[in-house]
Amino acid sequence: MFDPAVLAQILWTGLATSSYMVLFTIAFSLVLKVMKLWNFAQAGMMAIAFYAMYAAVNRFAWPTAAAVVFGLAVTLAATLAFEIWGLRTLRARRSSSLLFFIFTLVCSEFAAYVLTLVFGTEPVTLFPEILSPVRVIGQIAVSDWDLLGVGVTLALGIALALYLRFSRDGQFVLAVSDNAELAELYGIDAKRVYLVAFSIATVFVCAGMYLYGSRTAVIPTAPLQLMLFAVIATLLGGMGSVLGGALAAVGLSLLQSYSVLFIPSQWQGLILYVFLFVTILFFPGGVRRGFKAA
Amino acid sequence: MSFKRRDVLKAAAAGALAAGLPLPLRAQGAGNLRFGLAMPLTGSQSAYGKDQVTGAQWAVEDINAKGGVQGRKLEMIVLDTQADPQVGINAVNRLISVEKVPVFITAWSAVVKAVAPIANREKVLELSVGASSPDVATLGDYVYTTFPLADVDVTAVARYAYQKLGKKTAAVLYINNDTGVDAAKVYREAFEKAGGKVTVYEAYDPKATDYSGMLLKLRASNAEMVHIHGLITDIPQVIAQMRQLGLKQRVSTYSAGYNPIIVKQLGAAAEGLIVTSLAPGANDRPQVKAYIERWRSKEGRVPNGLPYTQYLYDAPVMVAQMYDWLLKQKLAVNGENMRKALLGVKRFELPMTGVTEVDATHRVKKPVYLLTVEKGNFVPLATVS
Amino acid sequence: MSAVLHLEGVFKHFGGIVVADDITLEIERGQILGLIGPNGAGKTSLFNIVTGVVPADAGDIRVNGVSIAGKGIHERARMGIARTWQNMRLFRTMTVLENMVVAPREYAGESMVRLCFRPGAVRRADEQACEQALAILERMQLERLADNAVTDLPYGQQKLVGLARALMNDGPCLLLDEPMAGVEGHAYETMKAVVRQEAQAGRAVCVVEHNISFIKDLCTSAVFMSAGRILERGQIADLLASKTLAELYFGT
Amino acid sequence: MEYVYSILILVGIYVVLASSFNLIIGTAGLVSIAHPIFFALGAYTSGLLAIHFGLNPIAGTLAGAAVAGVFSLMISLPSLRVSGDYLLITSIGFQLGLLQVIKNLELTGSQGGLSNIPTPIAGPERGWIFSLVALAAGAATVLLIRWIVRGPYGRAISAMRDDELAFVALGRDATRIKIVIFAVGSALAGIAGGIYAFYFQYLSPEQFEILASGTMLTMVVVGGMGSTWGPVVGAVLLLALPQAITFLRLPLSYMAPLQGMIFTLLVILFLFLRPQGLVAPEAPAPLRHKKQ
Repeated sequence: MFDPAVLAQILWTGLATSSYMVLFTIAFSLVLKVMKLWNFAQAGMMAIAFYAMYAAVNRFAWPTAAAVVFGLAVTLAATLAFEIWGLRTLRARRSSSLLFFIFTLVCSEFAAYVLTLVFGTEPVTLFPEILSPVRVIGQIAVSDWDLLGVGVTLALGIALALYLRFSRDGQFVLAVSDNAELAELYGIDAKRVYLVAFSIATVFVCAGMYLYGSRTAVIPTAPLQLMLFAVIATLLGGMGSVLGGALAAVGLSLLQSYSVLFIPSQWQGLILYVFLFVTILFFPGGVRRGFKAA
Repeated sequence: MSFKRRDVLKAAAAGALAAGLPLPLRAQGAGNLRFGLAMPLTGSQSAYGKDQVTGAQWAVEDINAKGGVQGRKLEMIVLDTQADPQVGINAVNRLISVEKVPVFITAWSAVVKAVAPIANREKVLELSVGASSPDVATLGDYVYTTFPLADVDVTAVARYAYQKLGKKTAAVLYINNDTGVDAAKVYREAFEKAGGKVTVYEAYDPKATDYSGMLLKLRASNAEMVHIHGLITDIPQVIAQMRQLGLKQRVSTYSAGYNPIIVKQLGAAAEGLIVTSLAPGANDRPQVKAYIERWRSKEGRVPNGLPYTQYLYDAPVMVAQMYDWLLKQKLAVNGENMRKALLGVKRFELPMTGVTEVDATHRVKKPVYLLTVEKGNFVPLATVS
Repeated sequence: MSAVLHLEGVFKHFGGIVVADDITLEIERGQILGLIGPNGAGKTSLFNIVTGVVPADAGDIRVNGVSIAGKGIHERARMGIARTWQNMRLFRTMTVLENMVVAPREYAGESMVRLCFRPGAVRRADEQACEQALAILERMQLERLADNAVTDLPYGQQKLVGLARALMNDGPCLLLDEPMAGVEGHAYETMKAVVRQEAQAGRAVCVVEHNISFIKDLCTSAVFMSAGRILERGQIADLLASKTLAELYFGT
Repeated sequence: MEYVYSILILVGIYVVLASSFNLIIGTAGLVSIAHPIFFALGAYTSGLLAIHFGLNPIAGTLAGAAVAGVFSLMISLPSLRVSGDYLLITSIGFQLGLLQVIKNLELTGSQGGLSNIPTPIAGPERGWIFSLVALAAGAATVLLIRWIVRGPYGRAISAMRDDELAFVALGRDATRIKIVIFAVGSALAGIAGGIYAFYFQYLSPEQFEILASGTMLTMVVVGGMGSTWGPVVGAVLLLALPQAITFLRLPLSYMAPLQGMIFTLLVILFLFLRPQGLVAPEAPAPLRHKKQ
């Protein structure tokens, strides 16, 4: 069981499977870092992204590329509306974190209900077939989906890093996430930066849902569960550290993949929460590092 | 039957509630023989629930078209459960206290279990049609199933794998929920009792999407047969990842796998998959053939979960036979007597699923039909009785 | 006579900044010690260390000979260290009297057990606290404002309420953080009189204050702090006469 | 009638839940959303004790309350040192983690839920007796919380909420107050759980998920956070609303999602148009003294 080929196979498949989790976590922790917002509406964004692409592929019979663009456009529109007509008002009122929590969660629920009304509740995959071609490299089976997942995640991750590091807007994003008030004093428009951050998050959400939905069946309420993983990864990765969150997502995924070798499989789902508990109980300071209390 | 009646009712009830008034007495359909049906009409299971309700509605129409029961019409009251225990409890409360039905039909284990206390308490007969969890048999005096419990078909698949396919070792992969956990135990026991050995016994989380760890354990074990007991959302994924890892063992599953979606999602990878059906197919019974034709002509498709809809078609027929017994014995229409009627008739001759015998253990015995995927179609493999 | 409040070798730093460097000092019964020095000298930090808001890195603090090291903020308060705050920190949504009633060393109403099983005792304690509070307010000529919301009061009177609330704690130590900042006229005189009375009643008082005339009027002795260190201690007049200190304090 | 009774019982249970939740988040200002898990602990404890030891419902419900109260320490002790957003996320983790354990234990019926909980009362009186018990529990909770909030303890709580540091520096033990409030609020949720278990006789882990947090939170916020009667109004309104929506005569497949949409939209509207909720917070009882 512990021969290198097996371990390597688990490593590869685990990495590939973690790809969409990483994308969701990056989206979640970026929003947290920049806006100090636990954006539970991300589940709604995820659901909208998936069903927009699903409609384009299966109802309008559009080519894949067009479907992805359509998904991006619809999700972006919904997200920006959410920011402009929703969050801005709450922010202006200095609402409590509970109100933000309710608002974001209820937005997700609302999206799920609307989508249920339109698409029903049957589980559907993005494309009719979920099997993707496989090649064996070394002794390891590598599917096209694996390659796409890892490739897209790496490409988007690197693009985000470069964007934040080198572009002017990226610098603004960093400045605002560091200290929004100070940044405004220096003439940076925080509102605009928030829109930029949400746009970036939209791209990651759409990419993640494309990967997830082309392999697994989705129902309108499924993204809520998916998002909770991102929340936990964000928490463990040091709140507000995007890279930390992404690494935590990879680590947690791999841990779940490997754990089958060590502990009874029915307890696997619990590993995530055990980690969360240990962190909360023993390193309350540790996870708060890098998190600026609002 | 349309749903409109129910909506009026619901509105009336809500109106009464809002006004703080007791519910008004409604005019009863003159002498109709009433029973309830609580199924998921919305929610994640509605695709199955709606088709099953359709089956039951056709049965009621057919019975009434032939003159009903001793000249009286059968009347079915349909309520939504969303396959959710909470909603189910509300629905059944309504069926019993507002609609005053002596018997109701329901499905989905969570709902069947949740409403069982109400049936026992109010002495109203609950017929479970479709919940397969073995503990359905132990839910109380007023809860009976007309559907064989999981042990029946899973045992049949396990025995078949050892005895007919000659597989000496098997792997059991199951979803970690009540469906999977119970069935996996049954498979292991049956396979080992037949003489085989279960070398891999692994559960996976309902939320999991990566099964490679579990599948590599399977690869290391070299089990000759694989039984997957999950849901229609994850069975195709497990098989897909299995094939992608180069695992070529023959796979069996249970009735959830008897679904064209699996073939669509897996393509060639579905070949050889063994599934079960607890209801006879078109070739086994002419009535079933006609029934499928009826679906094709009326709805333009085959129903989701065909075998389940067959059982649902048969359920009102059972109710009609029970009413018939009750009227002949000149007993009052209530839940207690309905239970007597069920045990009194005991042996039901049913159009879609054949003979059903209800026994004191709250179980039913039925033959199991095994099917396999060949060139993208489900074809009969064997019948195990 | 042993000191009421005794600090020995207290040390505290935040990163590279040392806010208390080997501070040793004593305050006796009836003494009013002035704590002076430029902004950022570590005067308020010293109060925070003594009250436990900020834990010291090293050194020992004793109240009437008992070490309070390792004790929490509320425990120190109950051992008799009362303090006021530079910006008062009154309870905004409450009246003057309510602000004071929650402030005695022992507040019976904070124990759910006592509330449930000895409601009479709690009520009596509450009444007693009310009487005590009204007596203090009377001394400050504020008793008619007892039922006013604190936020309705002018600034000077709010400062007085801050002191009044601290006085509900009848412990041996009283730490006053800039009691005079922004206070003028009648309130100023009241403040001075009350502080003096408290010292005469036997409390050890320590005042951080920039208002030199207030210090001169009240304090018998003073300590001059700069950059976390005690540079000089002694009679107030001597300290004020020192040229180096004046330079440090007022700048050049 | 059973239908009306079951709604009255839900009203009673949710009044307990919303009021006790409000005590934690509104009155004491502790940002936790894990309330459903204490509801679950009470329900599972009393259900299991009744199944395995035949414990009578009153003792069982009290045991459930005790277990919920004790478990609340697991979240309050480590996380009260920190507050705000961090506590919020901690509480989510606590809730989902514990729920995962419940879903995995055979003792608690795993994912399939806990069935066969015996009922203490059978027969036609059951409905109204349970309604009475549930409504009485709701009323008792409201009165208890009103007594806490308007008395000396409430004075301490509002001082703590105004300025915690100043409060502590007066010698008050804020941590103990928070722990006690958390435990009292959670124990009340446990009582609601006991009533729920004995009436419905079936528990499913699904009903204590994060969406349940959302529902309870909505009741508190719509009703008016920090006010004594707000959560009562919120609970009644949010339970009655879905029933009222059934007035619209719509095809069934549209009914459920539409009901959800209207429901969530109303919450959103409330958040924007009346963020303080329907009922304003009640002032504590004025201090009486001789000079008045």
